[in-house]
Amino acid sequence: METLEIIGAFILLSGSIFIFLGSLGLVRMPDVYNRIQAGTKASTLGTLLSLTGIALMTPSWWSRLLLLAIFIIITNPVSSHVLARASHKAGIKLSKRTVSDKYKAYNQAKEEAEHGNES
Amino acid sequence: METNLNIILAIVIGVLALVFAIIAIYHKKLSVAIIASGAVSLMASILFLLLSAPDVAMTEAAIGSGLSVIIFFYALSKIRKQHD
Amino acid sequence: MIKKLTFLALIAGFGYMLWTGLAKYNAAESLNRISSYYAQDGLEEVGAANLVTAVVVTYRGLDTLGEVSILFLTASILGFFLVSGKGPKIPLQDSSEILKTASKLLEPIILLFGIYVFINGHLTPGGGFQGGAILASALILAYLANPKEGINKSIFRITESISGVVFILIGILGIVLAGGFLDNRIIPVGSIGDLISAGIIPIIYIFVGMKVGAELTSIVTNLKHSPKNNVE
Amino acid sequence: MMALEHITLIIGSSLILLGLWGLITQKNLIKIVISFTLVDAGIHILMISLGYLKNRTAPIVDGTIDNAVEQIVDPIPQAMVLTAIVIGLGITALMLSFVIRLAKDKNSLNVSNFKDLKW
Repeated sequence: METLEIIGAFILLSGSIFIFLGSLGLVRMPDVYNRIQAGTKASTLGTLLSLTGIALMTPSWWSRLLLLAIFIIITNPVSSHVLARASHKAGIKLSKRTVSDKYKAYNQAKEEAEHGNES
Repeated sequence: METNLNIILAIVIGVLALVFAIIAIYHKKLSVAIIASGAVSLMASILFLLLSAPDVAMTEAAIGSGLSVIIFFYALSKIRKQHD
Repeated sequence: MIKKLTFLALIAGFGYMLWTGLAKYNAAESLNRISSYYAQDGLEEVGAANLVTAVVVTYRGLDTLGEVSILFLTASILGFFLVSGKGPKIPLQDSSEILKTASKLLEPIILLFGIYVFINGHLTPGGGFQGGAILASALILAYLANPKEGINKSIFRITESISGVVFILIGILGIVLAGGFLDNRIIPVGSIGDLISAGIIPIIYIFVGMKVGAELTSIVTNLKHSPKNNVE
Repeated sequence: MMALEHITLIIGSSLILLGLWGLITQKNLIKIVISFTLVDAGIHILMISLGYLKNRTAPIVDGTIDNAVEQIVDPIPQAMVLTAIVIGLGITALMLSFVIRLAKDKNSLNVSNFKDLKW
């Protein structure tokens, strides 16, 4: 019992470190897309680690925590995808150090293909 | 359940709520102001949880910071479409 | 500048009034008479483990009725105000494949959670209003994932009217069979803590949840700028 | 040492004052509606903290509570705030619909431009 609690506390601590790094990335990153990536990736891992830690500390809660984890795994990537897509469609510029923009190239190729079909 | 930790948490959350309220009033971009007002509601729901009112906290989190932000954004997009 | 100073003086005066009211505030040591009645005898009378639910649905049931009718009025005024004008036609963009698939996966879960929240309203935190808000958010997600399909508004109208009528009918049934309007002892009050207990409260909360969900969804769908739904 | 309810009373009343300040000084109609929601949140916090009693649990009676009168906080303000939140959403939506109509008629969001009743 004691060792489980200690292990759980350490996992909880590492999860909170990841969440802190994610929020640091929100401040430090140059443009919207990098910020979305930092905020989503780090905070998903951090949240999952904290849920695992809580499950080790109080084992009777594991079923609810599992439901929470599944919900976070589904919703977090989808919401960040929607955010990134919407901001790209709204025309928010990428930072100057970006080297490639595949979504723009994909959209252009799609448009050209449609025009080719019409003519 | 009242411990020193709860009081410190209440102070931090309350100061955050006031900062978000100032942002909501004074920020020039309307979208940022709307999101800040949603954040005020979220902080208020945490305060309700500390004050042992879980029912109210659920309602505030679902309605104050969820649906009302959606309503604000719909209204904003409608107004912007009219202006163009 | 003088204007701002006047405003500042006004706000400061109001703040001083608040301060004089609250500076010497001391929390009471025990509950007042009404609350202690609710906490002591209310448990046996109503049989709901969640006392907030007991107050909202039974002791202050008339307030809830008024609140639900205010929401209904708001929804209808919104529809009256916004649908009449012809908005400019905006081409709607299709949402991405990922969002569509994920929304198909998520909608049943969110709907189920909303239903859980308002069926268990007399046992755990939650109830008709929270559950209705969760249902509304699931329906809005469905709209956001498929913006071109639009939402059939008549379903919400019918759900809303039927739930409202059933709510009032249950209240009148309380006058006939039990002590008064919205009395919950129409069916026997079970033991505290069971799912089927607290008399009629779970049934009332189911209808309140459906009504609130339909109303909130119709408020939001009236505010959106879809030209297709304005025709209907 | 201050008690929890004093802190939340201060926070709630300062939210009310901030919201009133915004209501008076801001010119943008949507900003005025936002200030109104701030006042709303402040009033909710104020009411809940008036019903709070020290060292007591939420008003939900399960097996662990034997003498409810001695152990729960006041349920009546919570029920009142529960209704107030939902009505607040309805009123916000109503005000936003008025704002939309006003913006349609005058093509502006500035309060100073609406002087039909000014003489």
